[in-house]
Formats: sequence, structure tokens, C-alpha cells
Amino acid sequence: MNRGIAYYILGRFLQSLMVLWIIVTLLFLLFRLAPSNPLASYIDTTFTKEQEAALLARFGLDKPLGEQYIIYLLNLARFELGDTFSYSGKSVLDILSADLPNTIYLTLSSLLVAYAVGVLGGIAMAALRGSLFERVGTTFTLMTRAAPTFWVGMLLLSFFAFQWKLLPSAGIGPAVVRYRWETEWDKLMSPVFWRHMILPTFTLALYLHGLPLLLMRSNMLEVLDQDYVTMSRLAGYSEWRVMIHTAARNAMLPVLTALTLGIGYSIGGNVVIENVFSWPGLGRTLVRAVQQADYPLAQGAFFLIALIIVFMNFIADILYSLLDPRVGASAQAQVS
Amino acid sequence: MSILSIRDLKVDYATQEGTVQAVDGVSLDVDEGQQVGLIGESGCGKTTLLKAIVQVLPRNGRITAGKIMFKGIDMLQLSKAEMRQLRWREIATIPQASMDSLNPVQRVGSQLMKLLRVRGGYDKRAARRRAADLFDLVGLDTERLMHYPHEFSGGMKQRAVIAMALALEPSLLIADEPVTALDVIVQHQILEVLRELEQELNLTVMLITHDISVVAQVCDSVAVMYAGRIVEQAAAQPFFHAPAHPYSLGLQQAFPNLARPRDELVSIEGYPPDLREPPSGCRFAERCPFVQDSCHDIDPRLELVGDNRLAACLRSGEMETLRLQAEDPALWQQVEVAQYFVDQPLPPAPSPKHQGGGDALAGLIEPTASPLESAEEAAYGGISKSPPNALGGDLEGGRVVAPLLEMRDVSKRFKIGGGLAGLLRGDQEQTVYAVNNISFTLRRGESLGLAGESGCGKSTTGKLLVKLLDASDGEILFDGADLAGMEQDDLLNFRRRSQLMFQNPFEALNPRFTLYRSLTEPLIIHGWKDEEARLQRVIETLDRVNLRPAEVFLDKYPHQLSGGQLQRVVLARALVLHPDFLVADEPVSMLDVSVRAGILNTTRRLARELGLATVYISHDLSLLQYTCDRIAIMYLGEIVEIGPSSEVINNPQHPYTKALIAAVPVPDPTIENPPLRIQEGIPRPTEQFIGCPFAQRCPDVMEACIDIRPPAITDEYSHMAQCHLYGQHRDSPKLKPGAEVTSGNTR
Amino acid sequence: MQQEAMVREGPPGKTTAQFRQGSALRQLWETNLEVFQRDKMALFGLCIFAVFALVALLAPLIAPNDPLTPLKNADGDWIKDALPYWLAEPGEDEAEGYTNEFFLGTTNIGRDIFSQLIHGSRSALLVGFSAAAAVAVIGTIVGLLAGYYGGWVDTVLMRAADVAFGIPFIPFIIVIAAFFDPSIWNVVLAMAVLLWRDTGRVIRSQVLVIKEQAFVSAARVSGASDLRIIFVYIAPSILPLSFLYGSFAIAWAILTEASVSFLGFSDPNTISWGFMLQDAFLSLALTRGAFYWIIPPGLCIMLTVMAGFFIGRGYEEVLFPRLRRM
Amino acid sequence: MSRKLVSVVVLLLMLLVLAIPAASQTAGEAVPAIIVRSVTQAERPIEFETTRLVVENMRQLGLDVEHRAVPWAQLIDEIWYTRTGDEAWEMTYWRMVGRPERSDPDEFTYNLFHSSVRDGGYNFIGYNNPDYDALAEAQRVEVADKEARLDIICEAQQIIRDDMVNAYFVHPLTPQVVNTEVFSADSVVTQAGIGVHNFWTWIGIEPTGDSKDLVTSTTSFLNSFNPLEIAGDAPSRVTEMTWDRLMRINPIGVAEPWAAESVVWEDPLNVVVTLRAGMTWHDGEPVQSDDAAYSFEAALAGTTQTDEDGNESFRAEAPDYYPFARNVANIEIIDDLSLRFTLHTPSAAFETSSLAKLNLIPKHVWEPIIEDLLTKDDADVDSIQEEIPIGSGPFKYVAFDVNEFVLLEAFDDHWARPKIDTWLMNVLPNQEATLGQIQSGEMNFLWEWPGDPGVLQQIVDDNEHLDLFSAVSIGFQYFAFNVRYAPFDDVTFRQAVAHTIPQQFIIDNIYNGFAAPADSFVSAALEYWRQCDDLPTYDLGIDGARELLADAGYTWDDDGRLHYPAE
Repeated sequence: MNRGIAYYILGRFLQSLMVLWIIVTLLFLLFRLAPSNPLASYIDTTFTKEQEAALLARFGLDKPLGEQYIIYLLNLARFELGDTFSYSGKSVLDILSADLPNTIYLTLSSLLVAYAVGVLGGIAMAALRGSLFERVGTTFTLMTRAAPTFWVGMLLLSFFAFQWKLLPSAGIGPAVVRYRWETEWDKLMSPVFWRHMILPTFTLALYLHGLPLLLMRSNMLEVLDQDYVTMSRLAGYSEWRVMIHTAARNAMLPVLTALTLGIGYSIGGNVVIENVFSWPGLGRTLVRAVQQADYPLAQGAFFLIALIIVFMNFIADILYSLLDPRVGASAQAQVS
Repeated sequence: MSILSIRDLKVDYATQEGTVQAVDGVSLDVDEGQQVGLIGESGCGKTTLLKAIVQVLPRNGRITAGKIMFKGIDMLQLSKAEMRQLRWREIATIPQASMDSLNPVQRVGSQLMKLLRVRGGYDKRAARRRAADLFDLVGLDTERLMHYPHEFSGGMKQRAVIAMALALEPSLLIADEPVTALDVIVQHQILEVLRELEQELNLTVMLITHDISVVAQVCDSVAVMYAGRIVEQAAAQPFFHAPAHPYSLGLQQAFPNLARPRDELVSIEGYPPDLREPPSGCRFAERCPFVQDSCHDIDPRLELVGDNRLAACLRSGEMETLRLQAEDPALWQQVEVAQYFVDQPLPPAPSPKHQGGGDALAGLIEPTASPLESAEEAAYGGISKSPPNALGGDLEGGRVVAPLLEMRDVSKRFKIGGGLAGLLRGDQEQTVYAVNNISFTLRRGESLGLAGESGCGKSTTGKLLVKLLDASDGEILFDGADLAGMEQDDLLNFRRRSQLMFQNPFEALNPRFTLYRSLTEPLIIHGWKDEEARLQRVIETLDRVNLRPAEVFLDKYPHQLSGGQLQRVVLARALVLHPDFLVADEPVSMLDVSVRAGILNTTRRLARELGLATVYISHDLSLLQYTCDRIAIMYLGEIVEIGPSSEVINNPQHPYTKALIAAVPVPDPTIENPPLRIQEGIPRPTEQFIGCPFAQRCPDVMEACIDIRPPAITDEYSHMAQCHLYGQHRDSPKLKPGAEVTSGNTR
Repeated sequence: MQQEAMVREGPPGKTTAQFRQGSALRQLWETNLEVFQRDKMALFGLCIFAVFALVALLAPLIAPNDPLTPLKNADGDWIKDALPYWLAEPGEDEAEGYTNEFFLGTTNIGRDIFSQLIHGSRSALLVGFSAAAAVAVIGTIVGLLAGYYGGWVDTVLMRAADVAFGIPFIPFIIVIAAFFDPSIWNVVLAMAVLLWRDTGRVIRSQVLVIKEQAFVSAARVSGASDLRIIFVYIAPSILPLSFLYGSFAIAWAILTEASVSFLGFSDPNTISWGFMLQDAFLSLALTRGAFYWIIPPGLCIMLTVMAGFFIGRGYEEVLFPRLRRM
Repeated sequence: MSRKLVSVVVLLLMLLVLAIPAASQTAGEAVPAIIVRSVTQAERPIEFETTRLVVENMRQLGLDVEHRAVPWAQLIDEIWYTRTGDEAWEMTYWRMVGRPERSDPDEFTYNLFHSSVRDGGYNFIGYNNPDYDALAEAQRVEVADKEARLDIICEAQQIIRDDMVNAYFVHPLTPQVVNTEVFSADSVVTQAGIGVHNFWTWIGIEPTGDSKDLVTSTTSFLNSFNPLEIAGDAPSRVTEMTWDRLMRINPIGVAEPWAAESVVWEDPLNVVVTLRAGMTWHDGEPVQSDDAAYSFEAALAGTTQTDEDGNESFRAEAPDYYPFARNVANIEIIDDLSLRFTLHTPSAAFETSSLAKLNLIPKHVWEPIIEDLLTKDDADVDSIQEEIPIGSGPFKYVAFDVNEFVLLEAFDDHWARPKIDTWLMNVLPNQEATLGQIQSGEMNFLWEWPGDPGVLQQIVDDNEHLDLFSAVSIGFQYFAFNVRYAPFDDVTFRQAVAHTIPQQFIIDNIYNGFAAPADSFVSAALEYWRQCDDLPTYDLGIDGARELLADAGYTWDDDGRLHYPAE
């Protein structure tokens, strides 16, 4: 668009890069704090000092810390995440790139459901401010936000999967079906996959819908108080037009940003649900990697999640500046 | 025939504390082609009346009685849908704070076009054409249709809202405070637009404002509202010449008027009555200087008191006499005495002390001054070392006096867009020359006014003077010492001697402090350890600013006070340390008209009594004329004209000064404002000019103005102006009292 | 999230307050009082906390048994999977060699669930309040410093906040918990390290607004020092905001502790509700249909978390009358 | 860093506190605080609870005991890499799992206790007993006389039991569930010491209906599909079916020829193996003797490196299998189907732990891979994952998704083609989900169950279509003592601790009866090797243990704290 926005985007991008660099450095240091020997998962019946040394060399752990750090940065820059300790013949990237799509599907589907319900619910609550419906609705939403997701997930699992046998209980599909999915597209075309997605999506959406709902509700209440909404009323627009075209449209902006941010945070936050539903995603891999002391993998998963979060934060900033012309304009003046 | 006719309208608000009768039996007629101005101070029910007419009352509001007939239709009987149809096509509204009435995330043009298409039934092409026409009509560039609201200046937004209001050619236009919060020049131009449109389109307008000068400019009929009632209704001219209600009288006398400067303005002390339990008698009785016993018992009705004039006053018969008496501000202050404060007779104005001694207030009312304070005064009250300044003029009969404060070539620059982030973005680092090479002096007891449009650098100058900001260049000498070098004890001492009074009294006091705490803080900071002494000083100071009995105020929180009281507290806090120097930044612009005069009077009186040097900052020249010995006009960070008040106002030399004077509305429909010859829009001071900074906007610009900096020329009255045409301008437009308002007078 | 900095006029209402020394702390107390007076839900939340705090304090007195020691029957065997007495068939337990007096039954290795629930309130409140305190204190100080001093202080602190925003929270806690000995303090540590970011940013923007207010300039013109301005003028105004974020932090901390426990990174020697759930799930309580074991800890978590939300909302109502947000 | 500092300070303070009472005592020093390790409750609740119980009992001996639960990977690290020094571990819960090749007692007898593997090998407890070393070596070479070997094994068991270097308490009964609606219960084979999840079941299990798919799951990791890597329990299930072996351990624990038609010992050092005729690899190539030879050569492949000090060291490319092939001195190819192995030393266990252990791999696939690896310093076979693994076993590869699932199908050209068509293993760490799936029929064969066996029993009781199988495992659960350091360097002390372990209580209450009491590293399941005199029992309980300690001169102070005997 205009030059100001372009520079703003560039600036934000460079800023994100800097943030990412700091995170990556912290990550590097954090994993040097690990209590156990990085080779713990390599043990079997025989293990000589020499083999240990060879392994250390293989993972570059014999070099001085500074050199390791440089190598680490260079590798990251090439998106080279190294080899795993515990998965033979697979690089960290192999494992993570298999997990990432699953995490993204779950994240997106749950966020879409949550935000669709949340936005509509928020509008309804704002419109019915003070009514019994609003009070019951808000309390219910608060309850879903207060309940531990894994607990809700387990209860749902117990009823829908175990008791009533309506829905599958774990994973993304039986292997006999899965192995025929050669591409992600095949997976997405498979009804089996979608059936497996229902429960985790619903559980997450139940938790996630609270934020957009409450945000939308309060934004609506705020916007409805704004002069330009009063102006719309004064101009004789119908109530529906005032609510949807003017108020909801403007109240949506922060919700959209929240959605963008939510994608990043959900990808990092789905850890628990992925474990409950044995969903083969980043979160489950991360937990396993930590338990198995597979540090390159844990580090890689952590990095990937952080990368996504930083990226989505960046996107959220940009989106906001594009959607709200005021921000875009003040972007230049907004000296960080 | 009246297009809008309101009969006995009553509107209630249900609040937690009880039912507020915001509008209580209002009857009003607006005739076709008439422009009615509805005047009143805040909280008198004028906006509620508007909301009741278009039926957008908040949820807790309710019309309990009365009728609103519009073109013979009873609007209260209309269904919601019918009412919606009526809105905007028949009655268009420019809401209060109309600056925020544009949807910030939609282009102005599309908002306008949406209105035309949805409400007006235009097709796309016709809507576009009409939108362009409308923009033309209100004086906006049609290219602006593609812009977002934030890209508009305040005046442009206001024009856009007016364009929207006119879009469907309504029969009635209701405008709620259309020019409040706009700069004088913009204000003037918006009013001009309104006036032109009234004439061109034969608009019927109902204009709601607290500012009677606005009404004087654009209305041909006036209604005054007070406490939910209409207390007077009349045609504009007779109203302004001879108000028929004491409240109208007070309002009129409270306005400083450039054309008719007064020694002392009238202040209507007190507050409107509590509308939860309105008094049984006249609602203005509490504040009325002409009150008599019957006023408290009999509720006066709005009656015909003359030719087409209505007033609600028991003494309307004696109005001729009352009008004469009302000229005397002392009369109005008696009300204050009776109702609110135990006022002492004023002590004789002391002659300002110029040599040594310093603290006038201490000498006057300081029997309990702490030893520390006295020692301090002794230590710092020495003779000023600064040289006399020719520009300073001379108030003391030829004796040259050392100035208390001297600005020498002071500049203040701000850098924006710099820094690492800016560099990354490729922003050019920009320098804003907020204050540019200004010099002036100020002596003890003298008052100086700084005037100019917003953004001219007057507030920055104020901050420099009290060292809230440090100058980038030049020297600011206070009692001979440079502010820049001050540290530790010197700084603390300077802090004691200079004070600042703020524009917004609602923000100027810590909402979490009691007034005592707020007032005692400066004393604590300056080492007053003795609690009793502090209390004593606080009480004395409150007393000084007419907050009496002072004890009552000590444990109040700011929100418990009215704006006027708060501003007095702010003044008290400024004075509690007995400073030598006070900067008052727009001290009354946030206050209701009725109490403005009170604050100004008190400040002026105390400054005079205490020998305080004062700098007033205001965009309102009439106010400065009223309060200041000298006035400086600032433009783009420079002082373009400075001199004794009467000289600057009556004999302005700089074209910018002339424009400012021309823009000040005068509360008298018979006075014709001189034509305003410049456009709105002060450029951003991001470049330094070789020539005259005003050249871009100057109506009399010459080639020399662009390239050659005009010299600062000072006449025998110490009246300085920087203009190549100094003294050669064609006869400066003078205000012409008594001239009849003629149609199309601005062209 | 994008909490716009808005400053409202002072708290409305009280005309009877009669303090000569209107100390800021008193005012603060009043604001707090007002939160709970105006908002019934906040009061309800406070009551929930009060009840749980009492329970936590008196846990050893209330809990009939030690939460970790398996109970034994007459034969010395563990009383495993005993039903709550109100669910048990009469006479069944006597045959097993014990009298059933368990309000919520026992676990699969014979621990008293009710006693665990009682003791669980201790770690919940401990984690909740210490994390909240850490988050609120760090966030407030960061916000104050960044907002007041601006310049490089602001830049550094806000970049740090950006970094904290970029670090995924749950994964971070998992890594921390795995690298240090299992303990409920890991959650507190991780929250203190990361979650000050929201509080810090919001308080910063609030400080930016307050800093520009005339009464702060007035203080400076009167000669007040930076520290005096920060602590006497600005801090009291933003403290309710700290409380708001603190209340939410309590809720997050309790939820997070539960999640981390569920993933198996908790200290098994400290009873918490999250640990109870993990224990229940690992012991296949769902399959056993032992809802008396699964439901109560979940409900307790929900209640305390909601209490945090309610109180936070109460502050929001007062601070941002129109901006009711979560 | 600061953690260290804090712990140093705390330790110093503790020392101070301890020093005061110690100074006033004439008896020996107080027994220092002991840390007992186990995995976390989340990983293995049974092990965790057992440890907690034992720790509780040990405290009643007057010991200051801390229970430290860490994840398995970390526990391995702490036990394996900190055998000596100040940070050395003291006592830990440990388990040895049953594998078919462990049906011969050699591995446990030698590896667990021989002093030569004290520093880096499996003898992590640091046991050093020359008498025992002699026995362990003797049983290896006692090839000819099985009776004599039995005597040696019995004596070894006796020594270990008397010395109480490992406090064995149970051989778990592995509870396993088969859906008998899908499969005939009679066709399920239980292998001694292993259970139903064995090669014989996989190829022999008979579907009763149209569904010929076996679906099972694992709660642990499925991270490799590699014939030269031993990656864990679940991957082993996969490799044993995909790659044939010359011999296989039969259901009663004895190696019998499999891919070999015959195995003939010419003398204790030479054995001639003849392959079955007509076998093919999954890619259609014939299986020949050079493939069999290469399978051993690959395991032996490696490079000898010399470090700066001139020490030579050998780096195997297949470190997991190298020990099992190490004894092979020479392989001679006789013809297309037969070959002769020559050993370095006679080995009683060669059939079980080598011929029945090493997978037959196709030379045409692996030779280039190994050649390539030999040129690289930093990679071994662990870093290899074939795109499509090629074996000659009765099942062949269909699909493998790391840590997700493995899908195999019957190899139609195999001479012992399985009766099922496909074999599928899902990774399912969630036990609730596992239970849900076995009940719903999503899964029809449950072989691995780390949870509460009682629950499984309950499930089976409630579901007509499920049958429970269980077998005593070759594996065992025990507490290992680091015998290098006090107090565990004292036999009496170790014995006292052993007495406090409530064996029967653990079996009844924690294992819900799904365990057999253990007293040796040779499982009761290996009946032949348990034909010995009864081993001593340690069941005196806490009181007995205290008596034992008192008799040995241990004392208790006023606080009830245990003190060493006076010097």
C-alpha cells in the first residue's frame, strides 16, 4: 500500500527477527542446563568410552560452548535442526514436519469453531445485555474457561468414545486407513480423519470460545457507546444494520487480531489436549522428547513453536495495521 | 408555521440515586427557515431535549409527558420504523463530539455514499455525484472522499459531518455544540459554512451550545435553558441587547468581549439545582442576585414579556433597572457571599515590590511562616542580576526594573522518527521546531498572555518556563540564573518559586488524594516538617482562593468538587508555596462559562495583590485582553507580535494577529466580525524558514516574505511585530460596534 | 490483549469519607472494597477463596486421613477402590474388613480421596497466590519503569516483553519442570519468568497515560523527585490494575499447575488437584467409572479458577466500566 | 549454578546439624541420608508406588530416606553415568525385561555381575567378586555338559542371593488380552517367560472369521524399523517378524533351527549351518549363504581408531548387535546354502544369543550402506532408516510412521506364511484409550500393559469377547544397590533393607496378584535353570531387619536415627 505501511511492515519484521534471535539464544542456554547426559537415550548393553566420544562428536557436543552456539545459529538459519537422539535415521525436521500439519489442522479447526461461536455469541450477549440469557451464557463461558481442558477432554472421551462409542478415542485415524494417505491432501479428504478430529476440536473449542466471546461482547458494548454508532442510529439505519454493519464490524477488529495471535499460542498450548487424544502433533512430540531426554528434538519442537508464535504476532501486528487505517497511519509516528 | 413544536415535554432519567427530571416541561417552537439557538450551561438538559426529539434517549431515559409535533405529526406516536424513516430525511442531527461520529475504519466517502444509498435510495452513480456535490458545498476537496476520518483535521471532519447531515435535504437540522473544541479560526470557518448554508438552502436549524457568541453569529432566535426549563426565548437582537432573565443577563456579562472590554467580568457563582429534587420556586433563585422572598415559593412561568419575547421571571417587569444593576460584578459576588463563602473585604492592592524581599504573599498573610521558610526567603530574595530589557517595556513610570524572568533566543526542538527502529524503517528523522528563537522578559507583578492556534508552541513555551522541558538552545534566566544549569538545591528553590496552573482541573489533582494531601504535598517536598504549620498554610491558601470555609474542603476528594472549585484548588496548590511566578495554561477553557469569570477574577486579583508574575496561555484573545498587561502572539514557534494588550488588540500589526482577532466570535449579533482572510490549517513546524514563517498563509504575502526574514520592529509603546508591512498595512480591520448584521456579510 | 489504556475519573460515589490524611493506601483499600461491594460475583469469588484458604489452613484438622498413606483394613491390606459411603452397598464393606467412612472413597491404592482433596487446596492456593504475586509484582515494576522512564529503559523492557510473548508458555514450563526437580514451584517460576508480560505492557500504557496527566506534572513542578512521583503519584493509580492481573494470574497458575501435573511433571509427594487427576487417569479411574475420584478435583480447580476470574472481572468493572474483558 | 550453591549451603547446614548429635555419640556415625530413585508415577505407577512403600519401610529402620522420582531417560542417565563419585546413586528401583534370547541364563549371569563390565557395562551396581567372576566365565564355556552348567548357574544364583546385591521381589505376570471373537484362543501360543506376544503367536494365530487383521498397540516408543538396531520392546516385535533368523527360541525357551534347515556343531568352536532351500527376500531375491554370512559380518563391521594416547579402540557400526557376534572368529561359505562359523571361545549360549538373535539381512541391500558408514566417523546404523525395509521373514513391510504405527502384511512366499493377513501396531500412550479400544474392538490384541492389571482383569470379566492371558516373565523387578559405597557396601545392611521389602504385600496390593515372587535373576519361568536348592528368603520384616542390624553392631540414637557400628 503506501510507503508508511511498507516501512512499518519491514520494521516489524526486523523486530521479530531480533526477538526470535533472543529466544533462540535463550533456548540454546536453557538446554545447556539440562540435568541429564544428552546421550542418556543411547544406552544399551554395550557402551564404551570411545563410542560415547564418537556420539558426542556426532552431535557436536565436544566443541566449546561458543562454537556450538555459532554452529547452532548457522544451522537454524538453514532450518537445519539436527538429528534426533531417539528416532533412528530421522532428523528432527523429519519428525516435526510430520507433526506440524496435524497440529495446524487441530488448531485451525478448533479456533474457527471457537471464533465463529464466540463472535456470534458475543454479539448476542451484547445485544441481550442484562438478560437472563446473557448471565447464563457468560457463566457457562467462564466455566468452560475455568475447567482444565484435559479434564473436560477426558470426560468427553469417557462418554462419547468409551461409553456411547460414538466417536473414535485417539489418534488421527486407524493405520490401515492412514498408510494410504500419501499426501496431506489425501488426509484432508478422508472422512475418517475428520471423524477423529471431532472430539479434540470440540474440547478445544469449548475452551477457546470464551476469549472471542467475552472480547466480542465487551468490544460491542464499547463500540455501541461510540458516537459513530449513535450517528448511525440518528441517521435512521435499521437496528440490524447498526448492530451488524457498523458495530459488529468495528468490534471484530480486535477479535481478528486475537484470532491471529491465538493461532500462535494454540499451537504451543495444545500440548495437553494432544496428549489426551494421542494426537500426533508437535505438543505430543515435545512432551515425549522431554521425557525421553531427546534434547535436539525437544529443542527443535520448542523452536518451531516459538517461530510460529513470533510469526503470528508479527502477522497480527500487520493485520491490525491493515484493517484499522488509524494504526497504519500512526505506525510511522509510533516510534518503538 | 412552526416546523417543530414541543409542548410541555418532560424527560426523566432513572438513576441509582433517584429520578432526574432532566427536561421538565419544555415548550418550544421552531419555525420554518428559522435558526434557533438553545443556550445553557452543561447539565441544563439541552442535549436531553435533542435526544428526546429524535428519540435516541439512553435506556434509563423516558419521556413522561408532553408532545413533540413535527410538521403536524405527533412524533411520540410513531412506531420505531416510522421514526427511523423520519430521521435524517426530515430531521438530521449533528451530534455532540461529531468529530467522533465518523466510523474510523471506513472511508468518509463510502460512509456518505452508504447513507445516500441506504437511506436516500440513490443508485451508486448518483450517490457518488451527490457526495461530491455535498463535499463541494461544505468546502471540502472532493478527493477527500477517498480518505479515512483520521486523515481529516478537526474542521474537515466537522465539515464532513455537516455534509452528511445535509445529504438527504432534511427539513430540520439539529446541531449539538458544532464548534466546541475547535480552534478559533476553524470555529470561525465552520460557523461561516453554517451561515452560508442557512442562507443558500433556507435551512431550519436548531443549534445547541453553551457559547452565546456562537448563537450570536448564526441564529436569529434564542432560547435559554436552565435546569430543565426554558427561562427565556427571544429573537437574537433584542435578546443580546436586553436580556429579559437574570440568568441571561449573567451569561451575557460573563463573556469577555473584545469589542467591549470590561474591567471586571461577572461570574455566576454557585451551581444549578439538584434535578432529583428541584426547588419548588424559581430554579435560578439560589444564584440570582435579584432574588426576593417570593422567588423561593413561586415557580415563575414562561410568559410573554414583550414583543415576541418570553421569559420566566417574577421580576421581569423591573428588567430595565435590573439590567443596569447587573453591570456591576460586585452585585453578582454578593450572591457568592450569601450562599457559599464568607468573603472578606479585599485588602487594598499593594504596590508590587520590585527590589528584594521577593515573597509578597508571605509578607501579607504569613504570621506563622516557618523559620525555614523565612530563612529561605532571606537567602534567595536577593537583587536580580539580569540586565534591563528594552522589549520589556516599562510599567513603573520610567524606572527600568530588573526582569524576574528572561527568555533569550530560546528554542525547543523535538526529534521524531529517529532511533534504531526509525532507521530500520528508513524514516527520515524529523525535527519539530516547537519553539523557535523566542525572547521576552517578564517582570515581577507583570502578566503576559501567549496566544495562537493550537500547535503554535505556546504550551511548550509554558513548559519551558517552569522547566518541565529543557530548552534546546538559548537561555532562560530566572532571577538571573539559567534554568539549564540548575540542580539539586537551586532547582528545588526554583521549583518553589515558579508554579503552573493547568488547563483541565479534573486531571490536575491526584484523584486519590484528598485536597489537603494535594495541597500539603508541595510543602512536604520543600521540607515543611511541622504538620501544624503546613495545615495553617493550606487553610490560608484555600481561604485566599475563596474556598471558604477552608476546613470543609480539606478532606474532600477532587471528584466531590465542581470544575470551578477544582480550578480554585489548583490555583491554591500553585500558590501554597508562595511563588513569584505562575504559568496558567488555558486556565478556564474546560470550565462552564458561568464560572470562568470567577476563576479569572480571583487569579487576576491575587496576582495583583501578591506581585506575582503571570504568564497566561490561551487561544482566546478576549480572555487575554481581560487578564494580561501584555500579549504575545505565537506562530510556528515564533513570537510574531508582542506588546501591551490594548495595543496588540486595537492596533495589530501582524496579519496573523489580525486573523486571530477577526476569528474571535463576539457575543453580539450586531457586531460584524471583520472578514477572516486566512484559511485553517497550521503547517507542521518541521522546517526552518528563511523568510517569514507566516508567508504560506498570509493574505498579503509579497515576494520578500518568502526570502527575507522580516525585521522585528518595535514602536514607542514597546509594541513589536515581525512583518515587512509593519505599519503599512491597509487600515487594520477594526471591530465595528453597532453595525447591523447584514446578510452575506462575510464576502 | 490490546487493552487500551483508559483512565477514568476517580472512583465515583463516596461523599462520606472523612479522612484528613487521605492516604493513597486508604484510597486503594476503598477501591478494593468498592470492587467487592459493587460486584456480587467478585464477592462470590472472594468467598470461594476465603473458604478454600480456610480449608487449606485447617487441612490437617479437616482431613480425616493422611492424603498419601494408603489406608489398611483389618488384615493389613490396602483398602483399594472403596466407594464413597453414600454409594456403597450396605454390608459390602464389612465383608472386605473395614467400615466405610469415606466421603469420597479411596484411590486404587487405598488413599483417602477426600483427604487428598482437602490437602490439594494447599498447593492450589500456594501456587495460585505466589504465582499471582510474582506476576503482579514483576509486571508492575516493569510497567512502572518502562512507562515512566521511557527511552532505552522502555525499549529494553518492552523488547524483553516481546521475547516473553514469543516463548510458548506450556512448553516452557514442561522444559523447566523436566530440567529441575519436580515441584509445584516450577510453575511459579515459569509464570514469573514469562507472564509478567501482559501485566507489564498494560501497566506501562497506563503509566504513559497517567504520567501525562496534569497532576503528575504538578508534582514535578512542585519539585517532587522521580521516585516520589512513581511511588506516591503513579503506583497507587495502577495498583488496582495489578490486582486485576494478579487475580487472573491466580486462575492461570492453578490451571497451569493442573496441566503440568497431568502431563506428569509434578512432584508426586505434594498433593495437588492436578496431581489427583493425573493419578486418577493413570489409575484408569475413567474405566473404573470412579467419577467420585475424577469429578471433585476438577470441580475444585474450576471453582478456584472461576473465583480468580470473578475477582478479576470485578476489578475490570470498576477500572474499565465499559471494557469488560477477560 | 545457584541451585548448586543453594544445595552446597544446605548440605553444609545439614552437616552442621548432623555433626552436633554425632559428636555426642560414642557409637559410629549416623547413616547418612539415602536417596532411593525410581521413575515417575506418570511413567510407571506400579514402580513408583512400590518404591514409595519400600522407602516408607526403610524409614522405620531409622534411616533418612528420600524418594526421588525422575523420568526413565533421566534415571538411566543418573544410574548409568554416575556410578562413582560424590554424586553416585545409592539405591534404585530397576527392571530387566524379558526377551526371548534371555531364555538362556548367560546374559544375566555374566553381564549383570561380572567385574569386567563394572565401569561401563550392565554391572552398574559395581559388584566385584572374583569367585563369582570365575563362575560366570565357567558357565559360558561349559558347552558340552548341560548338567554341569546347571550346577554352576545354581551356585551363581546362591552367591548373588546371599550377598543380596540386588533385592529381587517380583517377576511380573504380563497380563495380555486377546479378542477371542476375532481369533481362536487355542491358536495363541504362550512362550515361557515372555507371554503371548511372540513370534509363534504372530504366525500361528487363527482368525475365526473374515477379519484377518491383527491390531495391537504399544504404550512405549516405536522409533525404529531397523534389523541392526535394538531399539526397544515394540520395535523388536516388528524386526523379529520382518527379518528371519537362522534359529528361533521356541515356546519352551530353547533355540531351534528356523531359517536354517540344520545346525551342526563339528566341535565346540565350529558350527555348520545349512539354510532352507527356496527362501526369498521380500524383493524377490533368493536368500543365500552369503547373505547369512553378511548378516554377521555387518554386525562385526567397524573401524579401529587410535586416540592421541595411542590407545586403540574399536567402533562398531552396529553397536547393538556387535556383542552378539563378537565371538565369531571366521565365517566360511561352503555353498549357496551352507556356511561354517568358527568361534573364538566355546560358548554355551551361541545358539540362543547369536544364531537366534541376529537378523538375516540381504547383502545386496546392506553392503553399500555399511561400506558407506565405514567411511564416516560420526554415523552408525542407528542413523539409517530404509525407505522400504527388506527382510525374508513371514511378514513384510507395508507402512511405518515413526511413533505412530507399523503395518505389516503376510509374506505370501514364506514357507511358514502366517494365518493372518495384516499385522498392525499403533502407538497409544494413553492407557484409557488402550482400554477403550480393546473393548470397542478397534484393537484386538493387547500385549503390553504397564497399568494396573486388576483393571484389565475387570475389563475381561465384563467383556465376553476378551480373554486374559498371563505368563510369568523372564524379566524381574528389583532394587539395585550401589555396592561400591557405604552403607550399601555392607552385606548386613543390604540384607536388612531386603527384609523390609514386603514382597507378598506388593504382589497382593500393588500388582493385584499379577506377579510371582522373585528371588533370583533367573526367572521361575525358566524351569530348567531353577532346579537348584532353595534360595534364602528375606521376609523378616522391619523388626527382623532391626534385629539383624543390632546384631551387627548398628545402634540407634535418641531420635531413632540409625548409626553405623562403632569402629
